[in-house]
Amino acid sequence: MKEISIHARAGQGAITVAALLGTAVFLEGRYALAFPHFGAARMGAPMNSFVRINERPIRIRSQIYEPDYILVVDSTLMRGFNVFQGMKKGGAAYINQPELKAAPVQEGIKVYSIPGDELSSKIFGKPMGNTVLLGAFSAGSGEVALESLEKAVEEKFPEKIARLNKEAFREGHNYFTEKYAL
Amino acid sequence: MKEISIHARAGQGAITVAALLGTAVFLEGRYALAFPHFGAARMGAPMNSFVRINERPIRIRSQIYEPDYILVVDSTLMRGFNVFQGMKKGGAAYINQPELKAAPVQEGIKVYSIPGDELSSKIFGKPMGNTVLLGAFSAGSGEVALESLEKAVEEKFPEKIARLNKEAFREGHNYFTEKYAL
Amino acid sequence: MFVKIISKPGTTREYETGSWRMGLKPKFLKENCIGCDLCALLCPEGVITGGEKNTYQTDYSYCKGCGICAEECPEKDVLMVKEEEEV
Amino acid sequence: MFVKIISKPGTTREYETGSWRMGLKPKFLKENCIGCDLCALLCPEGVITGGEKNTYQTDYSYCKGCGICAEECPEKDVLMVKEEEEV
Amino acid sequence: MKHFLEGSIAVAEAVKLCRPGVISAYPITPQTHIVEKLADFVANGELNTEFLNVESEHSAASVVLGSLAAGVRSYTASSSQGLLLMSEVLYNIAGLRLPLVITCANRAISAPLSIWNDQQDSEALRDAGLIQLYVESIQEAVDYHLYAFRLAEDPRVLLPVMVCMDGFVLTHAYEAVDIPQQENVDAFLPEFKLQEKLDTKEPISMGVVADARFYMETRYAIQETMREAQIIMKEMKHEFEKVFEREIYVFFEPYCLEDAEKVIISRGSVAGTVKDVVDEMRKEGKKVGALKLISYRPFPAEKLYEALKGVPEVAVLDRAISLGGFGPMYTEFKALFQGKEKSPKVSGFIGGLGQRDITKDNIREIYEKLEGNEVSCHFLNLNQEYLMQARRYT
Amino acid sequence: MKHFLEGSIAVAEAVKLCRPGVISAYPITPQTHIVEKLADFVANGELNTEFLNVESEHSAASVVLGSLAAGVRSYTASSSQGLLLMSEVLYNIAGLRLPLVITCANRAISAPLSIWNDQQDSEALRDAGLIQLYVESIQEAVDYHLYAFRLAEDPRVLLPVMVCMDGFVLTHAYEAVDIPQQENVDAFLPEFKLQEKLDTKEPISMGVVADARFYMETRYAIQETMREAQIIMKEMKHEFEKVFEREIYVFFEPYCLEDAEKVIISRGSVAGTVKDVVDEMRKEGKKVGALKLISYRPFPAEKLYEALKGVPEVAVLDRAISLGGFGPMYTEFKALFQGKEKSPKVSGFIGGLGQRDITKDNIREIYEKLEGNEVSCHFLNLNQEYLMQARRYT
Amino acid sequence: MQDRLIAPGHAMCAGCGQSIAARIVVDTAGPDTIVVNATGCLEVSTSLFPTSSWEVPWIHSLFENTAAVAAGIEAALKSQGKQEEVKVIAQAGDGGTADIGLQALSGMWERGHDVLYVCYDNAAYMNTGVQRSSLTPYGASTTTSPAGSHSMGNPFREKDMLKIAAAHHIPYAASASAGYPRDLRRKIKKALSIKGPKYLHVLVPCPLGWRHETRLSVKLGQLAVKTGLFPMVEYEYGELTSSHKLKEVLNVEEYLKPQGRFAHLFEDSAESRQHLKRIQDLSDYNVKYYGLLKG
Amino acid sequence: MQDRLIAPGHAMCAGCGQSIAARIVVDTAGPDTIVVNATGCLEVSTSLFPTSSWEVPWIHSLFENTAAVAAGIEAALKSQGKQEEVKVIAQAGDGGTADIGLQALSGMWERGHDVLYVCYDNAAYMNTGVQRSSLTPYGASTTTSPAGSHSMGNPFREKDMLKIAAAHHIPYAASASAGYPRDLRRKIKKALSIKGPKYLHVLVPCPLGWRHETRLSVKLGQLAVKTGLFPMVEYEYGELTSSHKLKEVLNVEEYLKPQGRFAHLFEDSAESRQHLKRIQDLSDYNVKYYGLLKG
Ligand SMILES: Cc1ncc(C[n+]2csc(CCOP(=O)(O)OP(=O)(O)O)c2C)c(N)n1
Ligand SMILES: Cc1ncc(C[n+]2csc(CCOP(=O)(O)OP(=O)(O)O)c2C)c(N)n1
Ligand code: SF4
Ligand code: SF4
Ligand code: SF4
Ligand code: SF4
Ligand code: SF4
Ligand code: SF4
Ligand SMILES: [Mg+2]
Ligand SMILES: [Mg+2]
Repeated sequence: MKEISIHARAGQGAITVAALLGTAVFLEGRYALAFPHFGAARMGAPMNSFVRINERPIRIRSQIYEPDYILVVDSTLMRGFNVFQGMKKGGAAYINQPELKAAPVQEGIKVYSIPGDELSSKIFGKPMGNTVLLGAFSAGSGEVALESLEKAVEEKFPEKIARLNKEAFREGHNYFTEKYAL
Repeated sequence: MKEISIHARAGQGAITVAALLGTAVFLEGRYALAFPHFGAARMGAPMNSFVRINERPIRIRSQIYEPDYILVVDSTLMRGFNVFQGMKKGGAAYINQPELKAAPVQEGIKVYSIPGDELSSKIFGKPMGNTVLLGAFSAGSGEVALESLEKAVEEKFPEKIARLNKEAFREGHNYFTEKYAL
Repeated sequence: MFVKIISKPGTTREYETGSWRMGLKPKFLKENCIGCDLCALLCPEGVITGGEKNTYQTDYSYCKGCGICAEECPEKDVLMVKEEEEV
Repeated sequence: MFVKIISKPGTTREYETGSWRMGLKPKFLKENCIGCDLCALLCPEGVITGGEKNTYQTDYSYCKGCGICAEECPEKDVLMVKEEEEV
Repeated sequence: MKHFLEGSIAVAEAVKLCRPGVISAYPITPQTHIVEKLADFVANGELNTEFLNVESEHSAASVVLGSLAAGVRSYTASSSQGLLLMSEVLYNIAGLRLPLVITCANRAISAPLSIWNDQQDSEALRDAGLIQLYVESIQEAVDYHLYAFRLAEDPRVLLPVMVCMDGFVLTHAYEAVDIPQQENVDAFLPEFKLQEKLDTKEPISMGVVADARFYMETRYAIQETMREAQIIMKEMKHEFEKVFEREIYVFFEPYCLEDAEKVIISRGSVAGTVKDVVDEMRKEGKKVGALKLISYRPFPAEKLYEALKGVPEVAVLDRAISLGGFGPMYTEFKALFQGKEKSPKVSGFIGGLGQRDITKDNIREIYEKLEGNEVSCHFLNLNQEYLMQARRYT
Repeated sequence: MKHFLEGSIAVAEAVKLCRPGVISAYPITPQTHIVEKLADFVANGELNTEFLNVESEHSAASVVLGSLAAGVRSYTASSSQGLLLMSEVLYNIAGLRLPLVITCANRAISAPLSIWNDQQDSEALRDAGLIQLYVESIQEAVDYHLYAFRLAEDPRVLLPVMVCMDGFVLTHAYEAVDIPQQENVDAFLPEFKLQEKLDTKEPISMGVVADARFYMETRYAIQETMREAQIIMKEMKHEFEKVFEREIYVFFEPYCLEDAEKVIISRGSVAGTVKDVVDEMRKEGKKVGALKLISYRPFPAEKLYEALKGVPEVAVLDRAISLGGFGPMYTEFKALFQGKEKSPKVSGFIGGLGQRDITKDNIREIYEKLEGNEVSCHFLNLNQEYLMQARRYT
Repeated sequence: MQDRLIAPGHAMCAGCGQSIAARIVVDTAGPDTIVVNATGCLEVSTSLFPTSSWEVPWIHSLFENTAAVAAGIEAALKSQGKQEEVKVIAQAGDGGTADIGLQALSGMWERGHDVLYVCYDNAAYMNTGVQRSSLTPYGASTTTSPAGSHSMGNPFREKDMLKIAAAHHIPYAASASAGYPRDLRRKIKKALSIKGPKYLHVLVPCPLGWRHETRLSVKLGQLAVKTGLFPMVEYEYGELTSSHKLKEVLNVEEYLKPQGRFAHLFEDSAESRQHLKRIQDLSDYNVKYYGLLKG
Repeated sequence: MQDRLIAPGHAMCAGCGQSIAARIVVDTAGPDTIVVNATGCLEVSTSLFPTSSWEVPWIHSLFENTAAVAAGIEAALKSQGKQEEVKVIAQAGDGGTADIGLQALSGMWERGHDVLYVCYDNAAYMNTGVQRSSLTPYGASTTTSPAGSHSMGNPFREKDMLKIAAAHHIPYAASASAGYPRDLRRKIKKALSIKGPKYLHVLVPCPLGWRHETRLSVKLGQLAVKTGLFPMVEYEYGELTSSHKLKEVLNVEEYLKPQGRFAHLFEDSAESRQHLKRIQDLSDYNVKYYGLLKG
């Protein structure tokens, strides 16, 4: 089982990201559980969401304390808050932040900066980095196929929005492949 | 233990009668429990109340099914309703009704007609037979002394009302003594 | 299991509340009645019936003796009388 | 046993909500300010302070960047600028 | 001094003696006489209190919540529907640790509508964090009200206390009762003082939000307090007895338990009938006994075990039922014995719902039934004829 | 067909498939998403129902009371404070024998305010005459809603059914769930029909007054129905499985019970964590097992005894507490074994109040604790530091 | 003669004004009516199992939820396509209406349900023994606002239910009295001819609670109107459209004197006189506000 | 500058109109004030244990009982002889006021408690995610009255809370807006100078629920007034005593357009136009009824 924690601000779609990722995994015939951190957050306040991925049905519903991956949708969250807390050794962090901007170094954890806002701005006309981030995650982790993410977004969203997001996935995927791939 | 059931119409003071009798017994240093039949009766509807008298503290709080005595404050209640139901053999009934008006005959039960309304009208200017009835009960049963009833009414009521009721007790007491006493 | 706890319509008729009267009952004189129907409209028990003038009457099985019919009859054609009185 | 479940006054100050700003922050130009106090009255966070004209400022530790001060300043003396910009 | 009083009047006298600063209630049978008498005291200058007639029980409870939070001794009373309607507020009061004293004039719950007595209503609040004391007689009603104020307000407790008295059976009955002197009550009950309250001199915030990091401890604290309260209750019993020169039980009353082979556990006014039957049957040479539970919350499990551990046959007589489960007291007594060294046969009886009378014969029936197989939920005094004709589906 | 859906959305889909004629609810976290989705269906013509936004939970429950009495299938949902506020109405609905289906998105009760999950709210209604089914997963949430309508409306039952699903943990989580076809649901769930209803063609009076002569039998009838319902539930399970080609448990789910020496009893979403731990510990060679209770009312005491009677050590994990007593489920399980031939050691644990997380480690802790002395009310995962600093009196 | 839809044998007190009004209401509505009744005198006295006085489908649920239950029934009728055939009447006492049931009623109004709501205002919680409600008039002695050495009875003026109803902009809101049965009948008919929420506030003298002779219930229902203390008016969509005019306004004492609940106001004291004066002021206000005087 | 009695660090959304109004209310009232807060955005966002934003004594009990808790506090102050020193303010959202808390509020008014009750009207249940309340305006899309193929959003007009308050004949009832902070401050001062129950209804734009840009919260608070949709008026003892006059009345679209909750009304369809027209009618009614136009 793999556990993913997604950090964002309320209103930035942390739960949408989790649901999309879960749906993609589900469409691959595997098992996923996506859930928000249960808080009463207002727009702008930090919040997070979680995804579990497994080859077998997932029964455990407690919170995630030791994620394998983290996705940080809003890098400003990292001021004063340790998003890496509890991460498994060997895990990976995908952070939406400008290219090469002081990617924080973490022992035993791979940290990838993905310029999601920049890349998405080109697509949506405004910074909405989370699907870019998912694309990168797909490329970097291999936990979910790009095609599955695309199918997921097709299922969940109206056509136009789906198209743009698919583009965003690809941007993220490509970026990661070009930038970090072995 | 002696058990008394008082029949009246809501508004005719069945519970006052029970409370007065109980108070009188209490003032004699004995034990009493007085309680209404628990119903949602409106003015004019039949209802009743109960008194238990004992030399020891009374703990039983169930209803009274087999009274030793009954006091019928309103004889019209007897149309279509058997006030004598369950009465103990050897018990006595005190009925507020015009003198000698067809006192119903009951096997093993002494039935006394007390013209409470007539006697009380003279005192109160209107028929309020229940204290007269209590006076007669005191005379007939010996369960409570006339003086105790008088003290009870003094304790419970303002002076003037107390005075009238004391008169009513006496009227009832005298009536019974003259009419029925051995 | 289910015990019925619904009541059938109009079944309070089994309680004959006429016994509630405390000494007085209405007497419909049927002399000056104009058939205005007011007594029937006002009777709290809804037991005054009639149609033509001088036909109004009550059902003593239910009449509680409130005296409203007598009080309100515009022709004073209803009187409250002692319970014992023949009507 | 009793666990405290009351809060002490004014203790939310420990949450520095300045981090909530999403890209923009107000800049008090202090050029045409007339000291009308409107921005201070309206700031939802209550963190704009000032007295004389051209003295108004906000506390960026809490300012959420809503833009109301800029929108409402009658003298257009407050601007919303990029977070990165020096103020 | 002793008087021959109606239960409700006696309770009103007791409450008056405790000098509440705010009283608020909403009328509901059979609670009405208590509150009416208090209104009367106020109208005649015998009691100096803010008396608020409000528009619902929800508000009655909320008013006293507010007045307690502002630091004033407060009182309310209700029954049945009213208690359910204010239940959200009562949980809240307990959670806020406010020392309300509330009288429950026990009454059945609708539908069908019943204004008559059983104990389903206070049962519905057994989780809420209220201390619940059940009384048998009018004297106990008076005594436990005095006791309740002191207990609720003890700084080690600070929980609402509900005094439960059977509707009609106690509220509307008259008997001799000793109403204590004001100076004794004043000696027993200290002035009202809350350490944490709404005070402009020392502002605090009450009724805050507790997320997953903090909520659970607040429940633990109440649960702990319920445990600790048992020590305090004992302490307070002695003080009560000293001041009022009258003995009281505070957890339960044992009756002929020593050598009893069959024991009926009951609660509230029916206990008197049980004791009468015990006396009768003892005369007949039968080794029967009884236990009257007074403190239902805290549930004094260990003390009860100690009292009952030698008894081979126990019957629990509930005047409420957890529909689809069992009698609530029955369940708790069963649980109490489970896994214990000495575990009697425990049978459950349901009686007196909607004020179906419980007679001496019924009590005898229970003692007799104890000889047969264990029963879990035997209804006393059912009208079989009505059941037969009314049974529609099977 | 399977979809990856949020729990609330899945429940809304299930309710929609049952074609209620009237829906009325009042918003409260975490129930909101269910009702919002239903509103959305109506706004988009996907569901033809009278959808009423009312001014309180008391009225939401009252609206569906009225619509049911008039003979129309009805639905509502609530949580926590809302459930308490409508509790008077829910007792009333049960007493009127109206087949409401209600979802409880389980949430803690204030004060302090907590919007987070535990099961104190539905516990507060365990006496009320509602059937209560607790679900573990989103799939179960869907299935038991379908099942609930059928069960409630069976003319042999006619009681409200409450489906309890953990707030947030289930209502706000996404997972794969099979949403059945409309024709299957139509095959499973007969048209709504009440024999006794408000109908000008055949006037009757509902909600009448029952005095001491009649009230008690109405409670007995509900209690009997709860017993009989267990037969019907089994029957209906088979029908469900036939129509939907999916197995369901209706009373409880046994997990590795056969040879288990230590068993944890739980309810709702935490059961999954327990099962995971069972698997892990089994791998380590430990003979552990689990039982997930689904039907809390009716409480299937005999069936549970049969399932558990060989087990030497049982832990009951409550996510609610009867303050001053014990965990409510714990009490009922203790009671269930008391006096039985085989009576395990039963320990009580309180966990997850106000959504304090229950982790796999906590579950292990429970299994381990079973080796020691019996505990009756052990709180899991308390923050000792907070307790120390916050403890003010002792 | 119309069918009588409330059977005799009910247990309302002799001379009860509420019995009079309720009978007129249901009889006028006719048999195609579902009645929802709040807890209270009328409900308790007409529905003791196994009997009922009601000849129409009738339901009682609780004290405070009458309007909401009625709304649910109306919704069900809509769902069944029967909303044109069947009328829904919700009825409650003053307590069930202006106090504990006000919120549900306000919600029902706001959502525009096609329900006629009737409030039988006997000015106190009678069923439970004459406790003060928010419709108890100023100065009346009740069991929870008793007159006494430190009290002149109820210290508050009544809630202005009709204005509150009108403030909801509902199609029809009117006041009526058991003293004017034909006016009452007219208003019921009018109300039932209108779609949407209707509110009828009926003053119903209560011999038990007001402590007057039973025969006077109708008279007092008139005197309340004639002294200006109870204006009979109609509002449509929030606007006042009619008021029952008076040739002359009687002194409030004519209304108060026959009632035991006001007896303390007639003790010879400055305080009593002051209270009487305040009651007269209320009448004066009404007369002026509603223009009650003819011509 | 006055003391600030709500500390920053609270969790209200950026640009929240309710934050603005609440701060003005408490700051104007000053430190000798006890505040009772209903459940809702303001409460949840300012009191997460172990913190609080409140510098004055503050209590939250439940969603629906705010007015009753305040009444209890007022009674306690009386009992302590502190009623002259300490003010009591009860505050709640539109849901806590006009829906679930209405009954307690009505009771508090009726009993004449010396409490200022403030309703922060953001026109929906915001704290729980933008569900319809009885103060949601006609046509607004919310999560429980969503616009859709079969729905044009909320089908009901708002409850007229101010009129309902006025119908209780309380000493002071007024409407105000976060768009007019100085007017709001004046009304608070005025209210607090009066003994007895006071009601202040404050319109507080909510960027989250209304779906407008955060910077526009104050603007929209003004536009609601300027389009005649939200009249700012004052009632004393039930009588209208003032209204905020307009030089011109803006077309309602100026108010509606910036708000996402009304977006569906601007789709090009006959139905949309008809709904817009109805909203304009509401404005016309207000302008006429309250005489909003200057001169
Ligand atoms: C929640 C709740 N609280 C209190 C009661 C008790 N109760 C029943 S009827 C009633 C008074 C009814 O007064 P009103 O509505 O004026 O009707 P009336 O009896 O005067 O006709 C009361 C207080 C109840 N049934 N339910
Ligand atoms: C009895 C009860 N029902 C429902 C809720 C859930 N709830 C809490 S706040 C809220 C909405 C508040 O809306 P409003 O009063 O308008 O205040 P806002 O959040 O919009 O400022 C709701 C529905 C509750 N806490 N209690
Ligand atoms: S006295 Fe009253 S009850 Fe009898 S007929 Fe006349 S009006 Fe009817
Ligand atoms: S009120 Fe008099 S006149 Fe009119 S119908 Fe009756 S008896 Fe005849
Ligand atoms: S942007 Fe908003 S929060 Fe920041 S200072 Fe301006 S008004 Fe205050
Ligand atoms: S609003 Fe503008 S002009 Fe007024 S004080 Fe603020 S910055 Fe100065
Ligand atoms: S108490 Fe009053 S309202 Fe009730 S039945 Fe008697 S007279 Fe009628
Ligand atoms: S949801 Fe609206 S009212 Fe609530 S804090 Fe956010 S902006 Fe303010
Ligand atoms: Mg009334
Ligand atoms: Mg709101």
